[in-house]
Amino acid sequence: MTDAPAAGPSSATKMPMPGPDVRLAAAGASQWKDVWRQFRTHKGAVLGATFLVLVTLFCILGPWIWRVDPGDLDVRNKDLRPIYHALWDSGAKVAWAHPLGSDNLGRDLLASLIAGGRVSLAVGWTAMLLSMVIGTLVGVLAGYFWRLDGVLMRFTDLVLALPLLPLLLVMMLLFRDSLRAAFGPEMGIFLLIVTGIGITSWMNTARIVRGDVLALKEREFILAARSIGTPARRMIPRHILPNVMSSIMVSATLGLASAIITESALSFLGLGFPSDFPTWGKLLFDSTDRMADFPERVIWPGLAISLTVLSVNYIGDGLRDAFDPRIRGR
Amino acid sequence: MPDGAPPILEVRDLRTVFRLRSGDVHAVNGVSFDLREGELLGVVGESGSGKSVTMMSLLGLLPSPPAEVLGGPVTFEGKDLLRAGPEAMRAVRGGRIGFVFQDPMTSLNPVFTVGFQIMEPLRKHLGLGKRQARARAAELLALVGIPDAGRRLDDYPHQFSGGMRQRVMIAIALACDPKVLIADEPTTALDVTIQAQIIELMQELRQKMGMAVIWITHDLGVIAGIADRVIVMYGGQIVEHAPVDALFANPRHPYTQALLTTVPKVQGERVRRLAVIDGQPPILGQFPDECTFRDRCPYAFDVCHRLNPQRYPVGEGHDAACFLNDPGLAPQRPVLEVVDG
Amino acid sequence: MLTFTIRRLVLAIPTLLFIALVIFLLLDMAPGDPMADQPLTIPPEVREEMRRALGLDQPVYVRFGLWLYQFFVVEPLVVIDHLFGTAYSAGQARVISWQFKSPVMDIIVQRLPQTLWVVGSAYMLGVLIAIPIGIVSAVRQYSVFDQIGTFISMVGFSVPTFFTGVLLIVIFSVNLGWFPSIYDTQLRVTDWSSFGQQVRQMALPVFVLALFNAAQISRYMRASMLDNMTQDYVRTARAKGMDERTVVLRHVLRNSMIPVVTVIALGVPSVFGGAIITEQVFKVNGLGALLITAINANDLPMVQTLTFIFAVLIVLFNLVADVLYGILDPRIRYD
Amino acid sequence: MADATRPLLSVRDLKMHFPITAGLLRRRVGAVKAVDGVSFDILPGETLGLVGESGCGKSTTGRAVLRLHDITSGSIRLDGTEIGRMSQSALRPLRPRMQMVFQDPQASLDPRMTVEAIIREPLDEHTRLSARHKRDKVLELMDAVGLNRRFAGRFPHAFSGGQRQRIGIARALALNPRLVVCDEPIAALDVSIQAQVVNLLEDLQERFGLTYLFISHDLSMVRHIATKVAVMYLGRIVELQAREGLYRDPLHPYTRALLSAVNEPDPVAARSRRRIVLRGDVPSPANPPKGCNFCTRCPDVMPVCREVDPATLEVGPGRWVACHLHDPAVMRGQTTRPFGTMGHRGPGPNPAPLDTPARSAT
Amino acid sequence: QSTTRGEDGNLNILFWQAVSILNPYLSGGTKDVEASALVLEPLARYDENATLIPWLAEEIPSLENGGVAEDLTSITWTLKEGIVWADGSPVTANDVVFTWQYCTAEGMGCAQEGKFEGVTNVEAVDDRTVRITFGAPTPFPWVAFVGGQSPIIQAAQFADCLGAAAAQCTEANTKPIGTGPFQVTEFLPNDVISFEANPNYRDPAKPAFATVTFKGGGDAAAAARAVLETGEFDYGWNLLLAPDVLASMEAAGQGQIVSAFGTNVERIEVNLTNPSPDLPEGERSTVAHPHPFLTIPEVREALSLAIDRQTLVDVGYGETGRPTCNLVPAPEIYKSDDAECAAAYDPERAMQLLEQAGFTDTDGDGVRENADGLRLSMLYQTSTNRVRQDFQALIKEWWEEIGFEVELRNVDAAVYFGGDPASPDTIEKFYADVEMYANTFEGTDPTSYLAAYTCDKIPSPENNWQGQNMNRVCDPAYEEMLAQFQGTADQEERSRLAKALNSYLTIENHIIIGLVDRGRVSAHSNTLGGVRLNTWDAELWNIADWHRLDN
Ligand SMILES: Nc1ncnc2c1ncn2[C@@H]1O[C@H](COP(=O)(O)OP(=O)(O)OP(=O)(O)O)[C@@H](O)[C@H]1O
Ligand SMILES: Nc1ncnc2c1ncn2[C@@H]1O[C@H](COP(=O)(O)OP(=O)(O)OP(=O)(O)O)[C@@H](O)[C@H]1O
Ligand SMILES: [Mg+2]
Ligand SMILES: [Mg+2]
Repeated sequence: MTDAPAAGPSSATKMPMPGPDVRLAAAGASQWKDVWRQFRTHKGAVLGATFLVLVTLFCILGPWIWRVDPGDLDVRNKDLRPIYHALWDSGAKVAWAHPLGSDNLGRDLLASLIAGGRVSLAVGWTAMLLSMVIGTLVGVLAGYFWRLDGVLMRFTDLVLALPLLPLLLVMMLLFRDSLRAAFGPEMGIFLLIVTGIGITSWMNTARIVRGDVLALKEREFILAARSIGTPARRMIPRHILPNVMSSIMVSATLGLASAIITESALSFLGLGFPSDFPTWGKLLFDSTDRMADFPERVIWPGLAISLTVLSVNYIGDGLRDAFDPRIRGR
Repeated sequence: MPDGAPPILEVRDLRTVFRLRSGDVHAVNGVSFDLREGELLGVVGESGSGKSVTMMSLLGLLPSPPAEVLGGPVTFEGKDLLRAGPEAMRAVRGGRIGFVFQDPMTSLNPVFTVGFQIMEPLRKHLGLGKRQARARAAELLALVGIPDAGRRLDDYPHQFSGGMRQRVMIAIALACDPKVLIADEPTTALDVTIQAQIIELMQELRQKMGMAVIWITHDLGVIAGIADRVIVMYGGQIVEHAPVDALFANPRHPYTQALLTTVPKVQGERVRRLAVIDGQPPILGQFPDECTFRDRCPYAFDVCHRLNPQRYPVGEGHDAACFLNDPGLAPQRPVLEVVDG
Repeated sequence: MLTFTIRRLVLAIPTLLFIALVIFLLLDMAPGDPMADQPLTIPPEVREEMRRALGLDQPVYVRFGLWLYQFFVVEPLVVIDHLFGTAYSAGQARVISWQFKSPVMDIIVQRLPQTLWVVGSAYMLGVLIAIPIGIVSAVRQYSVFDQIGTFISMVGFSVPTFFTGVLLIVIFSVNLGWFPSIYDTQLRVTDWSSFGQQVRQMALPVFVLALFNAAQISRYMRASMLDNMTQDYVRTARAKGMDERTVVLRHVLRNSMIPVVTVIALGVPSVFGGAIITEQVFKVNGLGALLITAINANDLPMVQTLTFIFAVLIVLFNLVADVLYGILDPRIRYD
Repeated sequence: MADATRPLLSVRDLKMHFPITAGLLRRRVGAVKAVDGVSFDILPGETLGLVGESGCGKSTTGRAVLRLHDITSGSIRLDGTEIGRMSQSALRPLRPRMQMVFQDPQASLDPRMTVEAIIREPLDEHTRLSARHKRDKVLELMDAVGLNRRFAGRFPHAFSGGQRQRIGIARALALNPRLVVCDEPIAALDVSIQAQVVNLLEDLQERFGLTYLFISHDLSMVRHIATKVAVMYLGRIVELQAREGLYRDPLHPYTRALLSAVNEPDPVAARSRRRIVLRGDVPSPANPPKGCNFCTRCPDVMPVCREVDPATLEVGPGRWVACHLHDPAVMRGQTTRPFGTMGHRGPGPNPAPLDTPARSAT
Repeated sequence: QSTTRGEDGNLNILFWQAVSILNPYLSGGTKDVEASALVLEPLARYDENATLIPWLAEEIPSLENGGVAEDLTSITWTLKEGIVWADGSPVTANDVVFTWQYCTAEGMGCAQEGKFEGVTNVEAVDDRTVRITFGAPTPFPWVAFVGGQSPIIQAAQFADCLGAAAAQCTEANTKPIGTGPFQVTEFLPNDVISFEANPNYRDPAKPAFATVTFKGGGDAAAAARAVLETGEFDYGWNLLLAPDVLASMEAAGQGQIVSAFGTNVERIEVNLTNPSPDLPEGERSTVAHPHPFLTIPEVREALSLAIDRQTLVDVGYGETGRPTCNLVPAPEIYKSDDAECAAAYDPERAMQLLEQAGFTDTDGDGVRENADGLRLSMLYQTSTNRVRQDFQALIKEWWEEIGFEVELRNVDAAVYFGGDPASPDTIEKFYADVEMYANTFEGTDPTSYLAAYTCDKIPSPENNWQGQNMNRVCDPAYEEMLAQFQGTADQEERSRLAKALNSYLTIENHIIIGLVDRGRVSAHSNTLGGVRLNTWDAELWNIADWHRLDN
């Protein structure tokens, strides 16, 4: 066996090989490190990830730093303008107790933004995870077992045609009390909404994953595993799932964004969380009537939603590039 | 043999670098050669040795960024192609120089008919009208041996077999009677019997149309059958250049020699064990200052690790970039045995 | 191709029947009652009586059977009668909306024009904006244009339309007074001035929706273009001496459009679904508004019929997308 | 090791047809006859080379032999056991005896698994070794195929083509198979690397007493590695001979055409050589021509070829050919001399005991 | 004042709840009743001062003029002379009789059947005279054919629409022929209705507008914007918006807000039965299980005392609302004096009351419990509506200050008011401890309104959750008083009893905690004249008098 390791120390020093073919790069480089290295070169993605981490930290740690209860009504201090407003309008009603101002019932906008962000992000993440799980499951089963394909794809059509609102109403009717008993009122409604969004948004993922699996099934390494005698129940977790991961990740980033948006649309339609339970979408919706007089009340939540969605999208772009061997290194 | 014919294409010190986010890749490092009228110049070398990039650099076909073509000049019909404007370059491409690519399966646009794709350069370069172009396209298809050519113009590429698609590619390349045809591994993707058909076709066409051909391949067997002169590339450089007989009879670069021994034969004595070249071809992160073959070379000695050899002339129209051929260094090194091809 | 289409259509029938059943059961289970918007002063016995008049006392399967019969037999007969002046449907009960006490189909037909005008032209405009943006972003990948395009399309995608809509109204209707904030569904386009009026009243809702659609489609377009730009045949086209315009706009574009066209086709049913929020904000009162008010009023026949038509469109446009793929891509031949 | 004269693998009349369906009800309207009646034996320790053009059914044969497809008909006996009709689950315990090396070293390795996990997968499936034992075994295998142990934790994309192919070979060897089907294991490799892999396969065969079914379209490589060679054309084996016989004295016109098309790296020989250039393309296996499959391209075609399908005859010990030219019964009835351009090349003694009357007439 | 019919051109009206039908007998929805007022007219109406005025009738029948029988069992109406339908045919007593038959026909599901409760017969005495007979003495007989809910329809047009066929008469239901100032030219359900002046309207000088465009859809804010800010519409209906929002819109100067008070009260209903989900289904919120702490009067009073009604008004209604404790806030003769109660915001006193009742916060978690460990924890539900959610937030805060624990829930209005026995979220099921909504009674007579709080009107599984006694009040004393009230025709006595009944439920026992007397709010453009906002009848009752100013 004469094939000396190609990346022997001597050649490595003289021929650093940073080419598109990273095959000879640093020893032990795992694929994930590689993806990460690639991801880092995508400026937008890194910015997006940084923003997302910051926003998440802001929402998680916020209540410990800004210790105002978002539900606190301070009617005497209602309709305050944000502090910075005093810069150009010295007559504005401002107070340091409410740096971003307060709403018509005197609730603190900053505290509401933090609390709303927690809910919006939690809804986004959980609904997205749920929809990914369902989408992947359906996609993988439909793609891998051709007998299930027809049935599952028709099922996908069915769900596509289902109207979300009556579905949510039915779910509320059927499960609200038991969920409330089991998880408490807020968690219960949270679970309902998340489930509602989750089970009505997995269809695209399922289609994409199915396509990927169909293509994957033709790949030789699947054949190789079959020639070893690997049964389907191990084939899927071992070979199929890891290889559709990149598609799933990319559609996950979009899923997160659209879950946040769907939640805000639900607020518009009057479904969704109890009124004392702010979310970014609801803050935005509740303030549209007063946006001419109090633009800050729409700008902050609107900005929070947009920037989160934008950063998540950039992360998706970055991930796609990082996972795509063809673009690697470009 | 067009031995003394004047060169129509002269390439001097061509360099191509890919500037990637992860660093540079030096794909072509100072390549010089020329092509004479009517001859067939074979280019061999293993995968990644820079054969395709060299040829595409000539015509500006590389995506830029990341590719950057340096050096030159590349003189064709008195013009420096590297410094010609985009319009002039387009007139050369497809008009004066035809290109045939390796993979006939993907090199044709799947959504346009074959006829349309042949007519495109005809209308662009020769300014033919629709009717004329169509008639000429049918002629071309017939020329490359596709039966029932007139009717098949309206077929899509996927309705053709691999061999036929490659013929279509050739027809496109020949459409405007080019002076030079560059064929980048035109038969590698094809079956042996089909490969034989294409080679025969090319030879026939060359006789008929009298153009010069650059034929890229990694199959020495193909070269042996058709080429007049051969260039051997390694690591983005020309390591050996010789008339075909001289190359096979008397290879002067260790790489060429090794290459000739690794391939088993269908005739003659069956070797008990195949000779191998250990190691991998290099990918160059910088312009090589030392011999690129040194790590795989059984004869490598100290100079090889310090300097990049120039091309030493070793015979009539024959040179090799190896210090073993440097008379000045000769005493210090092991004797280069001439391996029998 | 024809047999493929027919086969898919035939297979679609049981699927759709099943979908109809599921929707029916779902709606039946949904809480709420068509009496919701009646004043609380109406005595309970009267309410009960009103419910009975709607047939709500019948068991589910009877109501579903009746709906099926009315939808698949009576309504087509009505269409035939309407076209040929016959009277096959005379005396047959049609699908009657509970809140309007008039045939569901008539109302849907009434609502269709404004939905098609507004949502449809927003979709088309979105596509028309998206494609060039996608092309340019791909050709100049990572350029300033690409970055800005990405940013704008993402903002368009992420800001809820209930906000953009109101924002535009405040700016363009209230402050500038350029466009009306309320859509006049009775406006008939007869001459240039009424056409101008129509354009003016469509401007805001169409813009809001087009921004949203363009955001998504331009992303697809860009990705598809990028995929194709690295293909071998592009190099061939360049080697033939084609100029960049031809290469991009003829060779790459044609191939990139294949997946994008199917994506566009798959999005068409959403045009008919209307845009619930935008329609409400601008009072366009198209199918989206119809659906949402019907849901709120628990008008089961209306919701059932609308969602079922939507399901039919989804299944149909799935098929259209597949067929288009076959037409656009000569490599695909069904059967 | 079992009796060296009893075939390890014995294939009889193997057929693998892929159905073509059409119409409203997806009725079956035809079949791609990818493999259409193939028979051969491989003795233990032998290498059978299977050559032919793209699409002629080589890979399908290889896969069918390992029962990666559910075969249409025929018999496959592995070491005396009939596996042609076994269910996949019944087959599972037999899998360790037969393994496969694939054409594309890139595609046949799961890009998301480390080398160690790839080589360990067969062990996970079929043995109950402890994790330590498995790891030892993996490292041993890496040694055996010449991979540095340090690379066990790397992913396939970090390797060169040749190294990847070694990983694939190590995986195939993990369960000590008797039979290894190599499906064009070198086709995707560079010339300078091909030799490395072929040498490795030869060494391993010697060391572990492996039996190979070596699929390739490279006649020169097959000549190097195989002891017996079968030539396939459009789903059939048209000729099967020991290596020496085939290369010295090819019987079937197709084999001769193939051999003549090989480019020898020798410009002098190349100039004097006469190629037999076949016209046209291989017909579609969904719609093979009537009579002999090769009749559309055969330089020596006779009227009977377009009518009657030639039988596979043993024209000498271990020399099988399916061609009317070698069928005494047919040739006797033939009035005109069929050997148009072909002529009998070289005086080489024909080892067949019964020479055909046609031949003796030359 | 205009003098010529149709000289003022087009009138644009915006109803954000769109009109779905123009037949009040098939839909009791306010928006539908309002719109039909342009076309269909009753025999008599209330004006904006709650005075009954004759409309199609010559005069209001009374005991004095003999129109009402002495024994209170019949009433006789006489039509005005020469009234014709929009198609030119005369209106006769038969049309009135037919209207009654129409609404009471079998299988009809008439939304206004309540209007004919107790009516045993309607007969045409002659062409212009109808007599309505009651089964029992009826002290307040001016119900049938009075007000926008029970107008007269044309017998000829609806002849084939009796009973179950009613819903199929699309043409009649959307383009009824009426006697009103306008007639329908185009009807797009839930979208737009176009009207034109009725050529046969009895006053030749009216209406001033030639056409009316009646647009629907959107939300209150958008409607307010279209009238007050962009001036696209002349009249916007029911603009339930926060006062500051309305005020800032009005500042744009295009239009003005009009409001008037009626009988609409936003209130909190206290559940006297136990809604606990731990109880088996069928027993939740039934009289079998009294509420653990809301049955204690001190607790209820504490709840009422902890509410700052003036703040609620400021936040939610501004000028268009006023604090109240009453269930019946108007008319003046029936209104209890609630000034003290409405102004009493006294958390200290509330806490005292809770202490008295034995509730103290022993474990320091901010929530009071009594000796048995019973925590003052409540679920507070209402419909989804921005103002209501603001109220919820405020009241929750106040209640939590005095030691309650409050969980909020808002339910989609379609479900909440839907009355679907299958849904757990209806106001009737009342699976919550307190719930908030607004209700009103029609006309000026609160009899049937107050009659709701009897034992037999308690919604329960037995009556399929029908009934309007949401609080599950069941007190013989109350019912006795009610019976007295129903049997008296004497105005003084009626007034006294009505106040007593009202006070029993509210000021005395705090079973119903009144919050805000909600005025009706609409807006019209500065160029529209003649609007007299009427809360006792249809808002558009006098549209025949509307006209364009300063053209
Ligand atoms: N678009 C590109 N971007 C980056 N690097 C490239 C690109 N194209 C080629 N290269 C690099 O340039 C070098 C030479 O490639 P080239 O294609 O010329 O090889 P070749 O001799 O034609 O090989 P083959 O026989 O495989 O065609 C290789 O290292 C390759 O990785
Ligand atoms: N799963 C399948 N379904 C239908 N047809 C198939 C399938 N697999 C292979 N075929 C067809 O069977 C024929 C033989 O294919 P096979 O892959 O065995 O050829 P091969 O000789 O291995 O060719 P290559 O050298 O290109 O690998 C081809 O025409 C192919 O299209
Ligand atoms: Mg190349
Ligand atoms: Mg194969």
